Amino acid sequence: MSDNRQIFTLKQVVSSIRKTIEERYQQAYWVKAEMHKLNLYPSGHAFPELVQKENDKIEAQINGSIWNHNFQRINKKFIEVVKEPLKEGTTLLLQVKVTFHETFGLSLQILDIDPNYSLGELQREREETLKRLQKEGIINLNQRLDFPLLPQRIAIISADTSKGLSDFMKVLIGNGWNYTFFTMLFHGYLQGDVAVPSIIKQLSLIEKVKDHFDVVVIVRGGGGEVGLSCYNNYDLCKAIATFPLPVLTGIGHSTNMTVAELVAFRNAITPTELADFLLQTFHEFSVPVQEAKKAIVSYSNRLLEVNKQAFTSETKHFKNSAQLYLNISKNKLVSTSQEFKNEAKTLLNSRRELIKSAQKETVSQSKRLLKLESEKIETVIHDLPHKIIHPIDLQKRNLFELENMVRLLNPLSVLKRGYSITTVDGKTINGAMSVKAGSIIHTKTFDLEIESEINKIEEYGK
Amino acid sequence: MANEIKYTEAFEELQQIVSDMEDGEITVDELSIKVKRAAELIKICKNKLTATEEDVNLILKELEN
Amino acid sequence: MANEIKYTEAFEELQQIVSDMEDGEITVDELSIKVKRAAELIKICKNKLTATEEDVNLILKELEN
Amino acid sequence: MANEIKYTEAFEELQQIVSDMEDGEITVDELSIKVKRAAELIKICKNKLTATEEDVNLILKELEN
Amino acid sequence: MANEIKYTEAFEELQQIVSDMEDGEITVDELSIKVKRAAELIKICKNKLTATEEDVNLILKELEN
Amino acid sequence: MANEIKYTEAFEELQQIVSDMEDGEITVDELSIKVKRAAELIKICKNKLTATEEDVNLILKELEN
Amino acid sequence: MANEIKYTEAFEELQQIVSDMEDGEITVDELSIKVKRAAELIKICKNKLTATEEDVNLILKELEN
Repeated sequence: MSDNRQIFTLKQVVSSIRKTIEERYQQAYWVKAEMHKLNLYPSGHAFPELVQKENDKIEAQINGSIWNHNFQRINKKFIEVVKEPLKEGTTLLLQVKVTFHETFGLSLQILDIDPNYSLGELQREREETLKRLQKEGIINLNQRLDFPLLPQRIAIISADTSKGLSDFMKVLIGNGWNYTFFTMLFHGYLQGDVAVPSIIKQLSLIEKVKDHFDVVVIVRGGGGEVGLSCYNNYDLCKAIATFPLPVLTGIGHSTNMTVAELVAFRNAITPTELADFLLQTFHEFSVPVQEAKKAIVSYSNRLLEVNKQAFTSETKHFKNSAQLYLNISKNKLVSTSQEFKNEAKTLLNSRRELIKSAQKETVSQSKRLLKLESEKIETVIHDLPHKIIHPIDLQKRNLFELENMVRLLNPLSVLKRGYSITTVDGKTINGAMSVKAGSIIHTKTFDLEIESEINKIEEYGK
Repeated sequence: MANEIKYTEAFEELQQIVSDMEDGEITVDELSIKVKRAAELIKICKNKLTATEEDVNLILKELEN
Repeated sequence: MANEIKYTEAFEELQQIVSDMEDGEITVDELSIKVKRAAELIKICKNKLTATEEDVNLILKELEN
Repeated sequence: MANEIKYTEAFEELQQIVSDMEDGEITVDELSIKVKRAAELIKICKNKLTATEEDVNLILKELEN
Repeated sequence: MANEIKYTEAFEELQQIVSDMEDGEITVDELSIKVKRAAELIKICKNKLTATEEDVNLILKELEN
Repeated sequence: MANEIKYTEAFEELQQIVSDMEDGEITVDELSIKVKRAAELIKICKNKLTATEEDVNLILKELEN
Repeated sequence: MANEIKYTEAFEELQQIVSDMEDGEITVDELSIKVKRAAELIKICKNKLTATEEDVNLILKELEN
């Protein structure tokens, strides 16, 4: 060991380190790190453990420090924006300055935390939960349950001191219609990280006795709007979505709806509103029942009235029809009788007419016949003289003709005109042979007979 | 006796005589005789006709009434 | 005896006579007789007609009543 | 006996007579007899008609009451 | 016995008689009988109608009460 | 037994009878029987209507309380 | 438990009855029975609104197990 060794005091070394680091890291940096532990001290200072994990293995670790005045400021701003307190185990975006303290050693002094980064992280968790529930196909399961006609038996998950519970109960019990509910409180924490296991546990209890209940309500109120990010937790949301009874939520906030509220059968903004909804379902049952009574009264009366009227008019109709039928039958009989009488008379009259005309015809035909014959006779009488005169005249004419002929042929009348007849031996001369000269001839005239002798005979044309 | 002969026979005989005379086959002597007979027959016929006509007229006149 | 002949026969005989006369089938000798017969037949027919008419009229008059 | 004949037969016979007369199928000789028969038939028919009419009227009068 | 016949049958028979009369299918000889039958049928129908009317009126009067 | 028939059936049968009467599908012979039956049906319907009305009113009155 | 089904069914049955009546699908014959049944159903529903039978102790005991 030589004495020329330079011996530094610890303080000198540490101071030197501090000086070096201070020189080297003068600026502040934005660092993304998981706040493993917050380690808030009563003094108001906090010394969070910051880590970086890779597959659950710590790859880097360093302590942080937030001084009292910084912490107050940072925390207030964070809650304002994120609506959640700073939470261990979450990754934060930190503005840090590397500091080295002689006694406390190396640490990152946290000057600020970006709340918007955390808000984004929360949003991411919400999206993831939604996406997962959707992917698993359970996101609508609770909403697809049949809602009971009357949600009368209610399992309530709430904190027994909560104002939300009392608001809820006040509305239910104080209803003015005597609607009766059966409620049973299943005590649980309803905000912050503890809420997730607490609510899941109560749900599992209720499931054991689910036959005694119609619905589950989760009510919360009066606790402000901070610490509701637990309602985006996948496990809790899954428990609600897959619960066998309809789950109704009334956790009282006005900002972005949580996944739990989205998957619940129904969400009301406040417990009072939820209670009103339940009363409304009772109304929806009660009113139709009331109206059914009225309807039945009026329809019964109407049915009876309609049937009475139909019956009365049918009865009247029947009476009229019977009378009408009888009248028609009577009229038909009367008219047929009348027709019969007329026909009988017509028949007799027509026969009488036939006889009359036959009689007339007999008379006229007889007369015609007689007249005809008589005319024939008259014709004969008229014609007879002419017919008779005819042969007589004919004979007269014939006779006259013959008489004329006789007159013409009488030879005496020829001789009277100077002619004579010469004969020889008592015969008329006929040719040269019958006479010769010397013969004696006799000549007859009208009044003389002369005897002479022939001297000469000469023939004509020789 | 002359009345015994019928009109028809008398008329036929008359016709015969006329026809004979027309044929010229009768001698003058016969002729005279024939002419005499014809005149006789003509008278007979005429008488018969007149009688018949009177008869008929009588009957017809009766018919008129 | 004349009444024994029927109207129809009488009328037919009458018509025959008329028709014979028209045809010149009656000689002058028969003429008188035929005309006499015709007159007779006409009388018969007329009488028959008159009698029948009276008969018929009587019957018809009875019918009227 | 006349009553034995039916109206229809009587009427048909009557019509036959009338029709025969119209067709000139009845001679003067038959006329009297035919007309007499027709009159008889007319009487029969008329009587039948009258009797029937009385019958009918009686029945109809009874019906009125 | 007459009551054994139904109204409908009686009325139809009556109508048949009337229609036969109209068509001239009834002779004078049958007329009396047919008229007598028709009168009988009319009486039957009238009686039936009257009886039915009394029946019906009785029932209807009872209904009023 | 009459009570065994339902109102609806009784009413329909009544309507059928009335309609048959109107259409002339009922003979005079059947009329009495049909009218009697109709009267019976009318009585049945009346009784049924009255009984139902009383029943219904009673039940509804009870419901009010 | 039996009541749970009953009131739901009662409510539906009641509405069915009302709807049937509205549609005029109920006859006079059914009316009494239907109204009686409706009254019964109304009672069941009304009771359900104002009464519940659950017992906290019973549930607590079940939770123990």
